[in-house]
Amino acid sequence: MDTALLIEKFSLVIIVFLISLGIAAYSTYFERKLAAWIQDRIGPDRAGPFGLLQPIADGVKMFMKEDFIPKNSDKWLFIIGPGISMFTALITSTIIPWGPPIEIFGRQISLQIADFNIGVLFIFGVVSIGVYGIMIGGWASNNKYSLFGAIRASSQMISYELAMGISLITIILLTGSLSLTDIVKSQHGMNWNIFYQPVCFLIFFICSLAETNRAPFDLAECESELVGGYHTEYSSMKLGLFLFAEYVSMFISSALMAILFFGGYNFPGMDYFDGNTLAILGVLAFFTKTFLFIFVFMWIRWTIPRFRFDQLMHLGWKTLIPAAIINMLITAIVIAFNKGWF
Amino acid sequence: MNAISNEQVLNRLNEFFAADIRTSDEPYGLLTLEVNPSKAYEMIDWLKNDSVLQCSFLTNIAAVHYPTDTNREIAVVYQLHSWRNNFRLRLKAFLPIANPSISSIVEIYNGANWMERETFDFYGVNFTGHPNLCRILNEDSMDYFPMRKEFHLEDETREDKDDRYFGRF
Amino acid sequence: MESFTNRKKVVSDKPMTFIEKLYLPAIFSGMMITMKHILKRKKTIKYPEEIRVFAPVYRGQHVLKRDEEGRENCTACGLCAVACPAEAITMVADERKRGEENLYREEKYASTYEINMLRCIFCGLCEEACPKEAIFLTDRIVPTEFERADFIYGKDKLVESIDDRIDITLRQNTGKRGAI
Amino acid sequence: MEAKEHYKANELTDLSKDTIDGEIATINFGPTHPSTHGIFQNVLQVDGEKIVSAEQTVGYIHRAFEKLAERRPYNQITPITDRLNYCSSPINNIGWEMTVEKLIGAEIPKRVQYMRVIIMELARIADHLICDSVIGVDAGALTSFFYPFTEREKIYELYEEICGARLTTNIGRIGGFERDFNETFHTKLKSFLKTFPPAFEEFNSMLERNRIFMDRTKGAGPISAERALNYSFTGPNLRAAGVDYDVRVAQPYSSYEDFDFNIPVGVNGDTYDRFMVRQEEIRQSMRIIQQAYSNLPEGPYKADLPEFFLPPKAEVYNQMEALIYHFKIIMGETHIPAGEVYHAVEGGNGELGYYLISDGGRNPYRLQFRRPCFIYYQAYPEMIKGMTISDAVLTLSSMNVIAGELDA
Amino acid sequence: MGKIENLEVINGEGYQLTTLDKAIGLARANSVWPLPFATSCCGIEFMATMGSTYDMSRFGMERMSFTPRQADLLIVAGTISKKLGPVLKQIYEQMAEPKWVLSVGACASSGGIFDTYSVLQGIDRIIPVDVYVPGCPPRPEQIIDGVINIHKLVKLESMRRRYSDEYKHLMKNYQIDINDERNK
Repeated sequence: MDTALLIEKFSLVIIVFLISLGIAAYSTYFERKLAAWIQDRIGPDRAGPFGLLQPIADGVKMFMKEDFIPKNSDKWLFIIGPGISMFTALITSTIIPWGPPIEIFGRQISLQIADFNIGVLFIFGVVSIGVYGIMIGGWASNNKYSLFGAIRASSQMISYELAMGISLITIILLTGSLSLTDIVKSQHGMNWNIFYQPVCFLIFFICSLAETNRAPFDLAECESELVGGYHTEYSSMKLGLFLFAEYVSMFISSALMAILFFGGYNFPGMDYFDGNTLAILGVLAFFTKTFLFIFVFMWIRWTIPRFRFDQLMHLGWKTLIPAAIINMLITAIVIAFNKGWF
Repeated sequence: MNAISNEQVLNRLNEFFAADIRTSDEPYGLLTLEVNPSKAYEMIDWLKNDSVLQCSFLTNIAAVHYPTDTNREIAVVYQLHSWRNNFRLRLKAFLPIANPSISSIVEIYNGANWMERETFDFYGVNFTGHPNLCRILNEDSMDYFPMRKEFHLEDETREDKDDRYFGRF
Repeated sequence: MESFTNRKKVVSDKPMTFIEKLYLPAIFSGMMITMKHILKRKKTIKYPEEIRVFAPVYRGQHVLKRDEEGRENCTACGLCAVACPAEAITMVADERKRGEENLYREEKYASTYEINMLRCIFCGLCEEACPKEAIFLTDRIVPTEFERADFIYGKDKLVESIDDRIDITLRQNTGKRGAI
Repeated sequence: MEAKEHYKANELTDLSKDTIDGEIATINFGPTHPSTHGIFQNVLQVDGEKIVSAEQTVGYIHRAFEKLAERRPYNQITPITDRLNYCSSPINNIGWEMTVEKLIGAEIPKRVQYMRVIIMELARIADHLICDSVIGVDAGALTSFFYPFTEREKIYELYEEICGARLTTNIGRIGGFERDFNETFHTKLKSFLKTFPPAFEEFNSMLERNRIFMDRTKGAGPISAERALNYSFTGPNLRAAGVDYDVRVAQPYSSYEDFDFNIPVGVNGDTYDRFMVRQEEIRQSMRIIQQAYSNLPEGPYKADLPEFFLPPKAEVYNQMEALIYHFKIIMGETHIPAGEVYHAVEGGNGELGYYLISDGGRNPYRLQFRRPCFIYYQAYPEMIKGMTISDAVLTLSSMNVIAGELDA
Repeated sequence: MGKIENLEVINGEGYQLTTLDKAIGLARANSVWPLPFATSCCGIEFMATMGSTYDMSRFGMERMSFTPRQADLLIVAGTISKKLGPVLKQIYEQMAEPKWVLSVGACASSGGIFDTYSVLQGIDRIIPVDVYVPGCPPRPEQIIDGVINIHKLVKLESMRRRYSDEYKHLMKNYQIDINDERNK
């Protein structure tokens, strides 16, 4: 194996890992600030300038807090739960194409840890493991609120994954590939999928909200009903992992939306640039889009009320899945017409 | 919405319950009747369904402790309200403290449930026929009825007050 | 149910229109409202740095006033203690000795005057009860403490110091019981 | 019932099924559950998410108000009433003062009555704002908590100008107010009248016609008018069930007969109706305040009651008679007639009644508060039976159960 | 603030806090997650403190932890009756170390106006209280003052407070077993 490739990939892994964590940490800060602004407040401003050290303070505090395991809980599962959540949230970042290839020391480096040719399937595979973290954690806590949260989370994820998957088939039909790299490449310039598939985007967006357990689908942990939901019994860094995983997966979902529908690192007028300039601008474009989605996620959370559990199921099974299927059929027919199959 | 005068109400009641109304009074314009405790249930039931009076709303149930009135120490006070005729009516039933027992009116008004439990909690009035007559506000382990006049209000365990200053020798 | 009055107004019988059934319009209009608030000026008062103006009649920490010559007004009549619903005021009366005329205005004074600030509910009844203009509530807030014992405010904390008088004229001039 | 059908349409499982096939779990809501907004306990028996039965435990902040009132002179009871329904303390204060005034047969000047109306309606707005914002929070719209609270702060400022406190106001005295409305109050009230309606409508528009919110609240915890009456409901919760009973109209006090306002009523008595009724009541309260304020008569801010209303301080120092009254009032030595009075006001949650028995002594012989919360909260298990846990939470917050009033 | 020095002695580590301790204290002080045990009137003022005008989130405190496991600061706001006392104690025991208690308002601190048979005359009879806030209810300013005082304590609190003898002694006085597994 090529040592240079190993080093390259290893440093990329570290960088992506750190960036994901950093963005997740600062998402918490940004969420608090945004919530405050929406609510006519100013938000955290004591820890460091403008409260910028707030996430670090939170992290340190959680690290130093007493870590205990309830007596009647299943000890190992209790520990594994948050681990799975965090692991699955982070592992998705491996196949995200962060930008166009960059050239360092004469090497062409692709800004993607691994380019699977089944990237989309990989994401679905990993995300569906993610629910186990919540489920195991909630079940192991031996607390009824946790159990309710876990059950809600798992049934919600299963239902919404279906609609999400079906809606994505249209994108795969359009591109003709399961690889994220190909999907991004096919959206060169302003040739973004959103212009062809707005309905599909809407479905995907709603499902992402549900998949990441964000409002208005935050039933698994809704404070007013289930106290803390699946993490009621968790304290210290285990709780931190759960909370972190939520933000990481929000980041990844936003990145996915940028890739699938908004052209990833493509931006209008990209043909005028090449080489490393293009790479840097591409990365910037990608992150701008991602942050925009993170902002929308938060904006929604602080605006609208949440669903009731049965209404959530109702929306998932009776509205989103049929809509996704119809959308898929129409797209398939249109594509077939264009290719002259009929 | 024409109000009935207290006199008319009393006359109407006297037609049916003349023997059970012991005294009647009108403090501050509110007709107050002292009734035979054993007939209280029947009267309230009748008042609710009577087509003329339509006294169909139970405002509250309270009890009062008169330690000096021998054999009628505890008064249970029912306040009824007729929205149709816009008059209020107060029924009092005096009970001996040795056996303060009166029929529960939960069957007539579901809302009486907690009011009766509260009255039991405070005064120990035994509402016979109540589905779940137990303490409601105080701890179950409490062994007295705190609103009776002979019991102290103050918490005996506080340390930051000097009883001498507040007339509690 | 038939109505008892002619003022009835049914408020919740509007059926959902088709547009409302689509979820999105209401969500968007809600999001527009919140967006408007993001851009608005913030209403927060950063407390320890900025201090909100209290009403002059605010019922905060008590003060035992001195008169113009610096003598304590309180004559230990005990009315404030009687008027206190929380029974937070205790006092011991003492007779003014010769040579103390510059300290106490009346022949009787309170040698001990204690308010238990943890019991106090700041209802202002003591201020009303005082016939000697001795006790007033002020618009200062009572500081928080670490120990319970620190909340027994004796004369050292209650009586205003001669050099640092507490101005309560604003409070008296707000029309309280026709003080003007 | 329409509400039930609506509910069924939103439900995947069939609610009419009486037999329970699953296992029944017990969950404890409270005493410190975030949905209780106070301290009381609901033990729910649930089959999945469906509630099979519920039982409440109350009394966690029982403070023995009624016993306390038997040990305090009349003027010291006002601060105690503050703590009944602490979201709208001025209504409790003024209701109590009016009870005593009724007992002693005092004649209250028109200006005082109008001032009281203004203060009480402000308090009603403050009370309903809390309840409605909390419904929003429990439905998940966290921001809807903050906008009304900013408006509440303005009401607090208004209280503060008159009485010097924000929440537990101890406002007013037997016979009137402790001071007249001052200049700052007038300015602030005028600006409040101008700025509040748009801010309120903005808050309203975030929830009122939002389908998510409507779906959540419609059909949640309904109660029919007959059942509500049987449970002695009063106030917004009863009006939501469609009964237009309001103490302010049925038995007007403090000149409420002078004002033109509507009684908002709902249809199904569910959470949405309760929310809507409260929202409309806020608008009606604004109307009343506007009418009362623009017609505020001239005159004294207190009744001529030398035996009960403390004389001006200046007179206390100079006039023997005033000094004697001052001491008599504070020591509670004034003549109080023996008798029994029931007086009811329309509190934030319904008919707030004071049943006062006086034996002529310094303290009331017996004072019973008719606390609307305590009475209607007992219907809660019936209302949430067959609903989901989420509905139970919303029903609870829309019933506006205030722990202070519940447990007294 | 003469009391802080004394409290530092109670913490057992002496006057010399290490740099690490200081950093941790600083971090903790900026991230105190409150558990609002709001029972009555003070709860409404506490809500006002959370509201836009006062905004407790400036201190990094907007995340309410209604589950005791995750909370650092128990804010007891409102009357605690004798019936509720055991519940409060249980909540306190369930909280993870390090934990602090802020007693807001007259009722929680001393019983206040309610010197009655059913009200606990001060929560310091069942759990240790770090800071008392007077007032009935306190203004939001006072609650924030209390929180700032809590912060002062938190900054001085050493990492190992749980194992110090003084702390064990204090807990023993309150009959709280710190080695208990604390199951619900």
